[in-house]
Amino acid sequence: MAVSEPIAVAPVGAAERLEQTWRQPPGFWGWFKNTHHTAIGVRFMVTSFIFLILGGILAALMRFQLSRPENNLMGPDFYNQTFSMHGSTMIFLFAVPMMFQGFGVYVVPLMCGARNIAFPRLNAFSFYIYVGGGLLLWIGYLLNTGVDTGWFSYVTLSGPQFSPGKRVDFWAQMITFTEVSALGVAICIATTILRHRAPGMTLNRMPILLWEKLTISMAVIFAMPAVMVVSSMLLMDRTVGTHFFNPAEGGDVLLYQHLFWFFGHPEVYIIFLPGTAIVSTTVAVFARRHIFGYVPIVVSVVATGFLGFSVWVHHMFATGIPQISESFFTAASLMIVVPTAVQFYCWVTTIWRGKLQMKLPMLWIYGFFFVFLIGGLSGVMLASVPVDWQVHDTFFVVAHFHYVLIGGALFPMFAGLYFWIPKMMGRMMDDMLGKVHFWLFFVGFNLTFFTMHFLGLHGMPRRVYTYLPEMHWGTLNALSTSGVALMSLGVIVFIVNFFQSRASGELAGDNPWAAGSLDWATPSPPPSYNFLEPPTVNGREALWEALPNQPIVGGLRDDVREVLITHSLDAEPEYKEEDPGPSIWPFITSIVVGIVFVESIFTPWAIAWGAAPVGAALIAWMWPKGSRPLRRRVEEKWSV
Amino acid sequence: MIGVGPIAAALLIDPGAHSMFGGASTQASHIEWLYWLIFWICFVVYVLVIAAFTRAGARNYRGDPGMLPVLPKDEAGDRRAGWFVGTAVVVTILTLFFVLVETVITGKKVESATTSKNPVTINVIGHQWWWEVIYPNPQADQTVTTANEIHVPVGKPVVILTNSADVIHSFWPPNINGKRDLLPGYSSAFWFQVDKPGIYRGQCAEFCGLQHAHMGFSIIAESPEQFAQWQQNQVKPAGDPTDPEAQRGKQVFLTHACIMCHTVRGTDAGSRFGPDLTHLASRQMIAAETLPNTRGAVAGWIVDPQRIKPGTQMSPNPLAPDDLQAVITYLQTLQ
Amino acid sequence: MSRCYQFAVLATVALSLSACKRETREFRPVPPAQNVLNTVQVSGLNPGANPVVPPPAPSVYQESAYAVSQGQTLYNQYNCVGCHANGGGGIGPPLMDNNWIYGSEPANVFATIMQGRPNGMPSFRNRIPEYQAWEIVAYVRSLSGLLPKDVAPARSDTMNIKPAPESMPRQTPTGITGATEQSK
Amino acid sequence: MERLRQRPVLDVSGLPTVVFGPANIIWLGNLFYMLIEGTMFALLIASYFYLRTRVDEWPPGVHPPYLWFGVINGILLIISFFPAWWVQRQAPTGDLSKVRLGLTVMVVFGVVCMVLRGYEFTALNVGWNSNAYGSIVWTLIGLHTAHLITEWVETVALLAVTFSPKMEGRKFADIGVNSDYWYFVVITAVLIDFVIYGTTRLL
Repeated sequence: MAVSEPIAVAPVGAAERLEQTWRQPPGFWGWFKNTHHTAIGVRFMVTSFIFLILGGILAALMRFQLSRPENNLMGPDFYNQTFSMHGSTMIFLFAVPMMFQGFGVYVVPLMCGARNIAFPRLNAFSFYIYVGGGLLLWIGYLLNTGVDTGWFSYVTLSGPQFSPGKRVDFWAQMITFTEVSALGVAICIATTILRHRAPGMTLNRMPILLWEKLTISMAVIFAMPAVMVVSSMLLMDRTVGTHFFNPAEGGDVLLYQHLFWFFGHPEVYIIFLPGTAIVSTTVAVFARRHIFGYVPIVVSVVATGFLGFSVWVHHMFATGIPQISESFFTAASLMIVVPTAVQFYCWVTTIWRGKLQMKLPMLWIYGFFFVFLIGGLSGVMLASVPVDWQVHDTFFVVAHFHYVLIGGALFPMFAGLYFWIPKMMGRMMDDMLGKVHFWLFFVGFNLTFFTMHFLGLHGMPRRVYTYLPEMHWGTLNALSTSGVALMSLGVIVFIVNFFQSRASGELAGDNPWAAGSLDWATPSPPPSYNFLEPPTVNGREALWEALPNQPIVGGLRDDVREVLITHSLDAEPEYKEEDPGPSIWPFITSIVVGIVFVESIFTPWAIAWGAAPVGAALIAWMWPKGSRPLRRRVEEKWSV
Repeated sequence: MIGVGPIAAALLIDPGAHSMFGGASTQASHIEWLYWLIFWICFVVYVLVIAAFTRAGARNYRGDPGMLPVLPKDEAGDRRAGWFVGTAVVVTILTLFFVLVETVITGKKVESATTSKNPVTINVIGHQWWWEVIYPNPQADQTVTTANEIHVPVGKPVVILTNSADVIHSFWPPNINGKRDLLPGYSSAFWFQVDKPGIYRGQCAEFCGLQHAHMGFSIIAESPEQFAQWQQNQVKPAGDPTDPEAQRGKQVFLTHACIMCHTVRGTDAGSRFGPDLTHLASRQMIAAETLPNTRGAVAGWIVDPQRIKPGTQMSPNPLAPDDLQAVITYLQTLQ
Repeated sequence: MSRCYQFAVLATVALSLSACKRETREFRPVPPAQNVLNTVQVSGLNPGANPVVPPPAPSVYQESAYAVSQGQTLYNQYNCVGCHANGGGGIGPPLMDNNWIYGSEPANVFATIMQGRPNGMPSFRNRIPEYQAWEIVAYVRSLSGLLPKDVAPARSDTMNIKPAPESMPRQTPTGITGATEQSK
Repeated sequence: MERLRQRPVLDVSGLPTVVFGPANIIWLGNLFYMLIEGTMFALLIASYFYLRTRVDEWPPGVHPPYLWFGVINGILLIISFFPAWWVQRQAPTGDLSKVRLGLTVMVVFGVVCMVLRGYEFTALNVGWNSNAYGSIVWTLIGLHTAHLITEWVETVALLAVTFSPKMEGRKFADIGVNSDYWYFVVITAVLIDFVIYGTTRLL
């Protein structure tokens, strides 16, 4: 499109009018009506961080129970509920909501230079339904109805005969809640990335973080249905007497494992890729150099997304599947190392050729390098079938995936928080406390989890609530437990740091890190309309490569919530969409849906009679309300 | 590779008889060798990569408080870096391929036993939370049924036919071989050959409910002669006790809850709910290798098993003291 | 922020009404009264002899899903199936209909198991600990829909030969309570 | 940020506000939604054949479902493809009466298909709780029925909107996209009919 000669921009009062137009509704009910992505993103982060702390408390409980042989701090029933809750909470209520939904919803629209996320109401709905799932699981736990069959809930143990009561049903419905949430956000983020990019941000100028979020969204869209299917099958087996997993009636116990891991392994990359996204972003910023190997990295990311779907059987090597398929899945599991290796090499070259500035986020990124690599390499051991036969389902595996998930998600998460919190709250985090936090956490983490490798090699199985003194596991377990204190202390320091900095940290300004992506081209915290002048883009690092007189987007109305939709490939402006604005209906719908889901645990018929109110709520949601349709009828401009 | 074992062992706490190191069978030794091979590859890789990152960070490190200007693009440097990354990736792929080949070879070695002729066949059935062990035989009266303690002859191939009575368990004797899941509705064959005589502990490795932690078993490898002897003894039904207290104990056994769950061949007790007690006294431990087979432990187990293994299917039996002693005396006679 | 969580807690408080007892799992029941168990009994078949005074039924067994499912396991393992089949009846009377010869109250069923009944129901006193008897009672009553749906067991991992107790319509018990009346 | 600087402007004021088909982000959102649902159907069909490998006889011990309700229903759904397609053609012209007509026809088709579907359930010759085969068959057809009902309700709602004074351009775009989803329901129906009625007889 044509770009005008330089003219005076930002007419007087534009900011005020935009503020008025995009105002986030105030007051108690306003909180539930708000659909702006910055607000929802922060909510996702805060909520999932709370679940991180809850899950951590459960972990501490388990470590204390295991700190010495034949310990009777808790019995098997409570211990089983505790470790199952720990796994389910960390995976379903913390890792994905924080790494994918939280950072994605907050950062992606800003990085695209958009004024809001696509389908903001669906986005808000996804948040409420996620909170609903979390509360369902945790209220159940507090009422002695916590899932006690592990976060994977293999049949037949989780089936109707061996898990009486409603514990597993609560878990299965929590899955549905959280996956609906992840799927909704995936649609929003993918659409935002494809259609809301600033003019000029063609596909090959997209920041790597956007590529990763796009890949993850697609992975979510293809992986999450599997777990919804399998948890629904389990629920039907338990409530209406279907026979999917009943060996005596043609059901099959391996079907469950296949479906579950068809979701379960991509899930690992859904958690890990956001981490690498943060790494690629911050490495470039703190090495003061464009990331080296943009194309290889993007290709690796997409390849990881695909390969993630081809390795699920390596969770089932011990089930006695044919050797030929074992070899195939070993090959696939080893192959998936390559894309990650490519990224590591690109990062190290970027740092090598840059001028590293060891700010707080970079400290955590280095923690990521040291820690995640151990997990990755022990993963190579696990991919080798015979070794897996030995260490599968032992504490070696526990050590492995904590190095992968804490290393690949939690360390980058803290890096990302130290990196973006200045943008979110406008003040810098305290450097000293940040370092204390890092070292406490780093040492504590390795103390806790490195010892577990040895425990596994010496035969300690997972998910045991105690062990016999004769097994010689006591010392290492005591050592492992001692690390928990340091980690917890570190997290407490972080929380203190957060509130202290929020009160009196130094002001951040627009771009404290002199970073290159568009999220730093607006005040911190961003106004409700994100950008006073929607930007255009001239390179991969928009701000570093901006022309001296980089054009801005003009002609979007400031009295209507107009957003610019561009072409998915070349980001040419295509049409002007109108942001639907605040609405209470996502919240009401999520409440209705939640009630129906919960009721269906007790009477399957709830699905039948519950469909009516849900349908009603959805129709009310989409029904044209207020005067805006009438105005639009007059003003709308058709393209045919 | 040889010197490696001791070095690493020094890092570790005494394994006891329950570890994937110090393998007692061909299979375990193959797997251990593969493990150390991959371990040292990974070790080298880790050192190299971490060294590279540390050097890269230290190289141009600047403690400036503010952010420095962005470095300009540099084509020549990009080309050199490209060569570096390319080479590194090729090396990575070759290493992974090597690992893959070694994996497949070792896998074949481990499973090679499956071809051997007339092995010792043992059915192992997982129960919540104990192992039923059957040495099948065409003649029913020659079939041996026991629990939790698996006697095998040294130097002969053994095949375990796994099965499960309730939920998924996993059969894992670390010193002898990897693990194999016991899946309801599936039966799979699990081969190994023990070379060193000894008692090797194993444990359930797939979460199977309340007492998953206390679901152990032992593999007792002995010379073929001892094994044959043991087998002959096991096929015999229980003899009638001679001394009066044992006889009274038998009465108590047959008139109380015991008879509802346990079998003692040669008596009216024939329920298969719990372990077969016909030769209980010949076992070294009870309660799925949780307690030693002593008077005191047995007494505690009979009276209040739910304190020792909460949730176990064994019910508390508040017998009168003399009844209890009589029953134990009787059980001791079941050689 | 915090207000949202308060609100959501209210929205899901309905759950808290429907848990607790259903999930209780009692592993160490109070040991049965010594005197009952220590009278050695020579024959299992002595219907009606030294009748048990049925103690008041501990409600926990009727309300705990775990107890009912344990009862199901024991019902199969103790070979009640032998006579009563899977509730359909055979040598013994069917248990999934609404006809209770000796009464449908937990205490009645408990007495039937513990002291036996004429025409072949043996006495299981001393053979079955009281708490297990109560668990079997709970399961037997669930067969004819006398337990809450969320406690009764759903289908089990066996051949599918009877409707799951969970899906049994509730029967209104008939038949006269008391050991004097005989079955037809 | 210095606000009063002179800067060139990319003026987008002239862009349209109502676009149809792939240009509209609704189309993209709907595409993703269909991908999700499609994955679900694919996984269930995969499970169907996986379970089939676990037994010797299929269907195990029962007759395959009665053929004709399913076939007629499938044919009807295929025919209903055309009104949906016609509506999609008319929507960009903004011809309200034609769109109403088309939607009404779709709604009628929906009603008939749902009634027939009801008969299909009565003729499956197996209960969902009799064995694994019954479970997967009921789940497949039940999930599709859920989609049929959802799509029908959505069509009814859109038809109702066309009569409201607040009918506007973007709703025409929605009506166009709604037809895409109708195609999806038709295609999955044909697939599932083939699995349930076809494979049990043909292979």
